Order: sequence, then C-alpha cells, then structure tokens
Amino acid sequence: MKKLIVILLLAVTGYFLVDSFMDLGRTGPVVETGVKDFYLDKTVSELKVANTITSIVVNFRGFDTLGEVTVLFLAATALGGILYKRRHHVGERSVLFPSSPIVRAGSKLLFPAIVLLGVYVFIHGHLSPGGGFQGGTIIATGFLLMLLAYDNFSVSHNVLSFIESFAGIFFVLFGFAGMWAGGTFLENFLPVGTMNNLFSGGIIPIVYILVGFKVAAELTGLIYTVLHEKES
Amino acid sequence: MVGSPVLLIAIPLLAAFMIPLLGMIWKELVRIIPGLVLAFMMISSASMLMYVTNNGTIIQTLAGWEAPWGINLVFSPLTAFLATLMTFMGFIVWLYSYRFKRNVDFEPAKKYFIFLMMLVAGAVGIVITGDIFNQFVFIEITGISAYALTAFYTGRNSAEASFKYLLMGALSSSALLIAIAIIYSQLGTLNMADIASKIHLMPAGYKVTALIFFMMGIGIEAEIFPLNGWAPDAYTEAPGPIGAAFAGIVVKAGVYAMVRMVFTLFDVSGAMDILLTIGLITLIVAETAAIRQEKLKRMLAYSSIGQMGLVFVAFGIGTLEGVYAALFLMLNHAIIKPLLFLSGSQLVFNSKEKLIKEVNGLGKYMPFTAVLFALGSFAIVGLPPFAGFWSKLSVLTAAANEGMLLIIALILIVSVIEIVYYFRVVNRIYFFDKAEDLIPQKPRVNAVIAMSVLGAIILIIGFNPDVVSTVLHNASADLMDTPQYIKNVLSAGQSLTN
Amino acid sequence: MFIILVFFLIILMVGAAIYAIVQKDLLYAVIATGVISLILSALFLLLQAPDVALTEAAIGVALTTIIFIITIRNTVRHEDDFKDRDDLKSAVK
Amino acid sequence: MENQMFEILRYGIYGGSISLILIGLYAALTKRSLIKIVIGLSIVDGGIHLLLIAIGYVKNGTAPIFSPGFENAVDRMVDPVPQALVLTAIVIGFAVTAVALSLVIRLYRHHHTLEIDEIKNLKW
Repeated sequence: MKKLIVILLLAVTGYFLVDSFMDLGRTGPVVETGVKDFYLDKTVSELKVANTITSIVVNFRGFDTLGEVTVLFLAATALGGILYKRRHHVGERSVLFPSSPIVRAGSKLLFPAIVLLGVYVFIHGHLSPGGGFQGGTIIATGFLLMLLAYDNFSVSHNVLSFIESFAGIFFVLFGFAGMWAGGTFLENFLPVGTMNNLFSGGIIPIVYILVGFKVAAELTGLIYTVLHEKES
Repeated sequence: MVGSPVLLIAIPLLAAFMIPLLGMIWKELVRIIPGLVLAFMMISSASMLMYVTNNGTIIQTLAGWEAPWGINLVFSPLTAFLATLMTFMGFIVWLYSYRFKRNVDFEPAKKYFIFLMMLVAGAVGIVITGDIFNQFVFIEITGISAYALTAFYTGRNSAEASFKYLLMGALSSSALLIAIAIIYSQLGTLNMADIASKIHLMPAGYKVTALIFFMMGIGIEAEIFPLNGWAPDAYTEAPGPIGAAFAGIVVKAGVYAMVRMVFTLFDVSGAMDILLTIGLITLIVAETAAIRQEKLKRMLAYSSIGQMGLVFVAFGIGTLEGVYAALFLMLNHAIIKPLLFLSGSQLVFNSKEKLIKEVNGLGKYMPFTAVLFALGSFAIVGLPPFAGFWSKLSVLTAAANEGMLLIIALILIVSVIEIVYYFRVVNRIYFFDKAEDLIPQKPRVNAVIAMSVLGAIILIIGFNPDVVSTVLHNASADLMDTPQYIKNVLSAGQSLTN
Repeated sequence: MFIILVFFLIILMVGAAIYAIVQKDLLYAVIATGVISLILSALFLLLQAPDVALTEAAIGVALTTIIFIITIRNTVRHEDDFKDRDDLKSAVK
Repeated sequence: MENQMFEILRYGIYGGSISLILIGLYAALTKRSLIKIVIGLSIVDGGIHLLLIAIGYVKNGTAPIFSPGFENAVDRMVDPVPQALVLTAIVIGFAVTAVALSLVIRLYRHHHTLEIDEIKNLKW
C-alpha cells in the first residue's frame, strides 16, 4: 500500500520534472541572455583569470563559498559531537582494513604524489581546471589511502584543527580587507596582473589556496573521526 | 548607521572558526565569545533597523559586483525587523543556557555554543540574502546546526528525532535545488529581484511547478502541514533552550523565505489561496493534535505548529492589514513561545518523562517560573491585556474586512481549543497537589533574567501595542511593495553596462 | 560517436542505480553507488565540466564510498538480517 | 541533422538524470534499512547535479576555461554558473551524507538494528 502511494507520488513528480526540463531542447530558455555572458566577459577583461568557474566560485559568488566551507566545518564538528563519548581512547581504530605489504609499499609511494597533485591542482586553480575544493579533496583522499593502508597511521587532531581554523579566519579576514580597501566584502583589492601567469587574478588564487587547505583539513578530520569511532 | 549587514554574517563565521583555537587558551571563552557575538549582532541590527526606518533600504553588494551579477544583502524594513527579532532571541537563548554543561564537559559545551551561534547566523542569512542559491547555502547551515543540536543529548530518542529531521531536510533541499534549476534554466539568473522582474516572461506551467518545489523546499523550516513531522520530536528531544531557538528563530526564517517567494518572486494568481489553505489545514491538524499530547514539550511543539498555521492564514488574506496581522503574530509568537519553552523546561527539569501531569502543584515551590509560564499561556491564547490579544484581534479585523467569515469562525473555535489545553496545564500547576518524589528545580540567575526580560516585553506590548506598530507598518508595506524592492536592488546595477 | 558514448554511460548509470536499490547486500549496493559517481564524473567531463568532474571523482567515488563502508563495518552488512554482525566480520575480513 | 542529434542528446541526459532522481526518491521513501535510505539520498543528489550541468550545456560546447589563443571562443562555451553551483552542492551533499551516516551509527549503537520500523519510539 505504501509503495503504491510512493509510486503515485513519484509519477506526479516525474511528470512535472519531465514537463519542466524536457522542453528546453525545443524551445530554449525564455531569457536568452542571463548572467553568464557578463561573467565570461568580466573574467577575462577585469579579473584576468583563465578559469571562469574559479572566478565565479571565489569572486562573483564568493559568499556562497564562505558559507559552504562553513557547512563542511559544521559537519565535521557535528560528527565529533554525534559520535562523542566520554571515555575516548585515542588511537583506537574501530574498523581495521588488513592490508598486504604490496598495498603498504604502494601507498607509501603514492602518498607524496597524490598530495603533490592536490597542491598543484589548488595552486593552479585560476589557470586550469581545478582549485581549492578539488585539490583539497584530492589531498584528503591521499590521507585516506594512508589511513587504510597503515593501522597505526595517525594525524594530529590539533594540527588539523589549527589549519582549519586559520584557513577559515584568513578567508574572512581577506573579506574584511576587501571591505577596508575597496568598499565591499571579499572585493578583489590586489592588482590582477597579466592573464595566464601564476601570480594573477588578485586575491582569487590566495583565497582558493586557503579554501584548499581548509577543505583538505576538514575532510581528513571527518574521515579520521568516523574511522576512530568505537562501539562502546 | 552602525556597521553593515554583511557583518551580521561575517562576524559569527569568524568567531566560529576562532572558537576551537580560543578554547585551547581559556575554556570559559567558548561560552563568552558567542554571547559577545550575539550581543553585537543584536545591537548592530537594532541600530540598522533604526537607520532603515528613517532612511530607506540598505543594499549591500558583495565582492564589488552589482545586483544581478553578484550576491547582495537586502536590509529593508521587513528584513531588518526579522533580523533584529532573531538576534535578540538568540541572545536571550544564549543568556538562558550560559551555564549549560558547566564543569561537566568541555567538548560538548564548545559544540553547543558554536551550533547555537551558527543557527542564529544561518537564520539571519536566510532572511537578509537577496539570492536564491545563497539562501540555499544558509538553509543548509541552519539545517546542519539544527540536526546536530537535536542529536545533542546522547539518549536513544534524540538520534532518531535528528535522523527524521535530517531525512526530511535532505529531501526538501533536493526539492529546493530542483526549483533553483528550473528558475535558472528559464531565466538565467539567481538574483531575487532580477527573477521578480522577469518572472512574467516564464510560462505559467513552469511557474507553478517551480513554486511547488520551492514550497516543498522551504516548508520544512516553516513547519507547514505535510512537512512538519519532524517538529514535535525535535522540539521534545533537543535541549530545552534549543526548542525555544527553533520556535523563535528557525521557523521565522522559514516563514519569511516562504512569503518572500509568494509575495515577491512569483506572480502566480492562486498563490494566496494556497497559503490560506495550507495555513488552515496546518492550524486545525496541529491544534487537534496538541490537545491529545501528554508530554509538555510535545504539546508546546504542536501549539507552535498551529501558530505558524495561523500566521499563514493571516498572510493568505493577502491585504496590507493581513500582512500586518501576520507580522504582529510572528513577533508575539517569537517572544511568547520561547518564554513557554524556557519556563516549561524549568518546570519539568527534574522529571524523567516530562509529562504534563508532573507539573502538578509546582506553583508553590517555583513561584516565579510558574507565574511566567501562566503569563505566557494567557498571552498566547489571546487574553486581554496581554500581547497575544492584539495580534489575534488584528487577524480577525483583517479577515472581517475581507468578509471571510468562515475563517473568523475557525480561528475562534481553534482559540477555544488552545484555551482548553493551556489552561489544563496552568490549572495543574496551581490547583493540584505536588507529587511526593519530585524535587523542584530552582532556576539560576541567568535563566531568571532571560525569562523576566521576555515576560516584561509581553506586558509592555500588551499594555501599549503602539510601541511596535510603526516598525510593523513599515515592514508590512515593504513586503507588499514588489516594484520598490526590484527598484531598490537593481537601480545601481542597471546603470552598469556589460 | 560522442552521443553513443553518452547514451551508453547513461544506461550504465541507471542500471547501476537500479542495482544499488534492489541489491540486498549493502556492501555491493554501496559499491554500485560509487560506480554511479564514477560514471557521473565521466559524464561531467564529456559535458565540458572538468572542475565538477574532478570534485565528483574525489568526493563521490572515494570519500562517500569509504564513509559508507565504514558505517557498514560498524553496523550490519545485509539489508534483511538487521541484527547480524558476526557474518559481516567474517565476510569482509 | 546535427540539431536533431543534439536534441536527442539533451533528451537522453535529462531522461537519465530524472530517472536517477526518481530511483533515489523511491529508495529513500520505501526502503526499510537506514543505510539504503541514505544511499537513496545520495543517488538523488547525483541526479540533481547531472540535471544542473545539463542545463548549462550548449551544442559543441567547450569548457569555460580560456586558453592562450582561444580568447574569442566565448560563444561556444558552456554556461559556467551551474557548474559553480554544482561544485558547492556536491560538497554540501557530502556533508549532509556524513552527518546522516554518523546518526545511523549512533542509532545502531542504541537499537542494535537498522530497520526503520523497529526504531519508532517517537510517533507522529
């Protein structure tokens, strides 16, 4: 009975979704020129950033990004709170993944390469595909690999907390600096330089690097918390 | 003007990132800093409310890009009123729970205060932002804080209440994203004012679909009828002050987002009737459920849902008077319901089950708390001369001017139901004998201050409702005036050529 | 060629989604979810969204899957026998 | 001919993402295992992300990244805004999934079961 109602509900939802989106191929949007042309234009002419997505994420819609790293921060904090226990033994692993020597040696070899790739991705976020989120998550997967391969591999919780907090604080402080120098929060107040240089785009690469550090620290901490959850 | 609207978001975020570091230096800081931040938010938004009343709307652009392209914050009379109300309530809740978990556990206390602060900041963000995707991000911030606070106690039911809340929240945020996708695919913009100015180009069918998905996305926070299954459980299982914060802060943000959609963004003709119908169904279902409850907080939660239904009915009347009445109701509900939650959680502090019958005879042992609870009960059912009377009266007048007699009758019948279940509790407090084994809890000083401030406000509004009428009139005029909203936001942007 | 590839991936993805919800063994269902993310990431790349593809590859394929697996290791592995924990220990180790 | 192909492509992508959303919703609403419900939620998320990306796609589009010598390829670039939104939405979706799974672990710790019907101490 319940399934029947749900299927009926899904049929209605599906009809409306198909109705709203499938027509787009035929008729197209009612407003031809949205905000995207402006973004594509200004990214080259004013911000001197090659990657339009980076310029949107960090500059045009930078406030969203600030909110988003906050969501991640809150999720990491919430995870610690939900799984919190008073008698907390540090270093105790709830889930052990037994691994062979080949996996261990391989992980040790791969780990620096993965971290290096992540760093490359977020430093070059304004020039090529990638950026803070992508680089940060790549670094977190590197730490994840080490955590899975070695039972005794551990990350200092305090160091993660420091990186996370300082990256967040500097993000907001850059926003205030923009307010002080240019009048609005998160304004790009540094000289933009020439396009396709590593040092171009004003504060965009700096902010994205901070986002990268923050995301990497938060995701690593999140995985670490879940992995060290022990049934009492 | 003191400060700028962006500080209302940026300062709490900065503080949230700093608290883990500061907590390593001195543990007391994790309690003090959120209080200072909330006090700053309250003072700043109150002074900006003053400025806005005299000088008109503040539009704050972010990252140096004007309205349709960048994100902007709108601090109009309406949003200023709601932001002030929310930050004030946040401060009261902080004051009430200042000694929370003191000397017991450092880690949970730290998390509690971070989440409380972010709950307020997220709700303020929902209200003052002028961009639908930004609003989605703030809804998620508020949501994750609320899930974590609901699951705060380690008992078995709190995780379940939180999971229920999270499940509904995740589904509704999916609906919100779909609605954003529909809007963006048709209009190519995410700015609220820009959408409002272009919405008439959109085919009517898509408009209705998008509006329904929006309502599904936001209705969870606004506690409208089919989406409020989480509310009684979350209110019951969360720590006492958090119930007050949900009723006073989160719900108000949800209601604002919803009426902003209906009044400003969409020009769908039947939307007012939808609001009215939803409100009536919510009102009747919740009030009839409230009378059957045995736990005090559950009863208060259902009563809260019912009040939100009444607010939607008032908005659904659709006239300026109706909006005024709805905003007045929101103000009163935001003050009275937290008082009931705070004093109610004091009354059942030491009982295991938190049942209504466990408050028997506490009037003699906890006179102050009991008086405040009785005051809140009288005020919320709408007895003169307390605050709730004036708001209910204005709803009835607004409905009468439109000739909606059926609605007036329904509201009066529901008020009778409210009187029955609130007076049942008050009766038990004063005229029953106390159970032998129950130890009354003496409220702490900070709790007493927090509750008496709320009680004083109820009396002030009750005896002199004119103190808030200017602010409310400005706010309701602001909500009705869509062209002015569009002009305010876009006027700077239009002159920029791209 | 492009269109055939896209359609192939979409069919594969929907198949993986159906597999993920009918499969009673939660571990297999989680792996199928990871496969959906992998295909989504490939589709994002084909639809000219390299940034999103990178993020989805790292978050959807690696991190989400591993959090699901850790949860399954902490709870039960089969959808129907809800109380079975020993079975899981012997099967995964 | 080419336009027709493009239309078919669009229909395919929209159809795929909408069916993904519906399959995920079905799992989230009817399944009794908590982990299955969370799997359903993450499938819904994936479908919505694909839907958003598909909105921005244009015929023979290129990625919205300027490379030296191709600065005037603006007309063929796909819409960057949905991509930025999806970037944000993916990370938020992951955060919600992680919180949901931690709640699942805690529920299991208390109830020793994952069946949603047996975890019903709180009723409507």
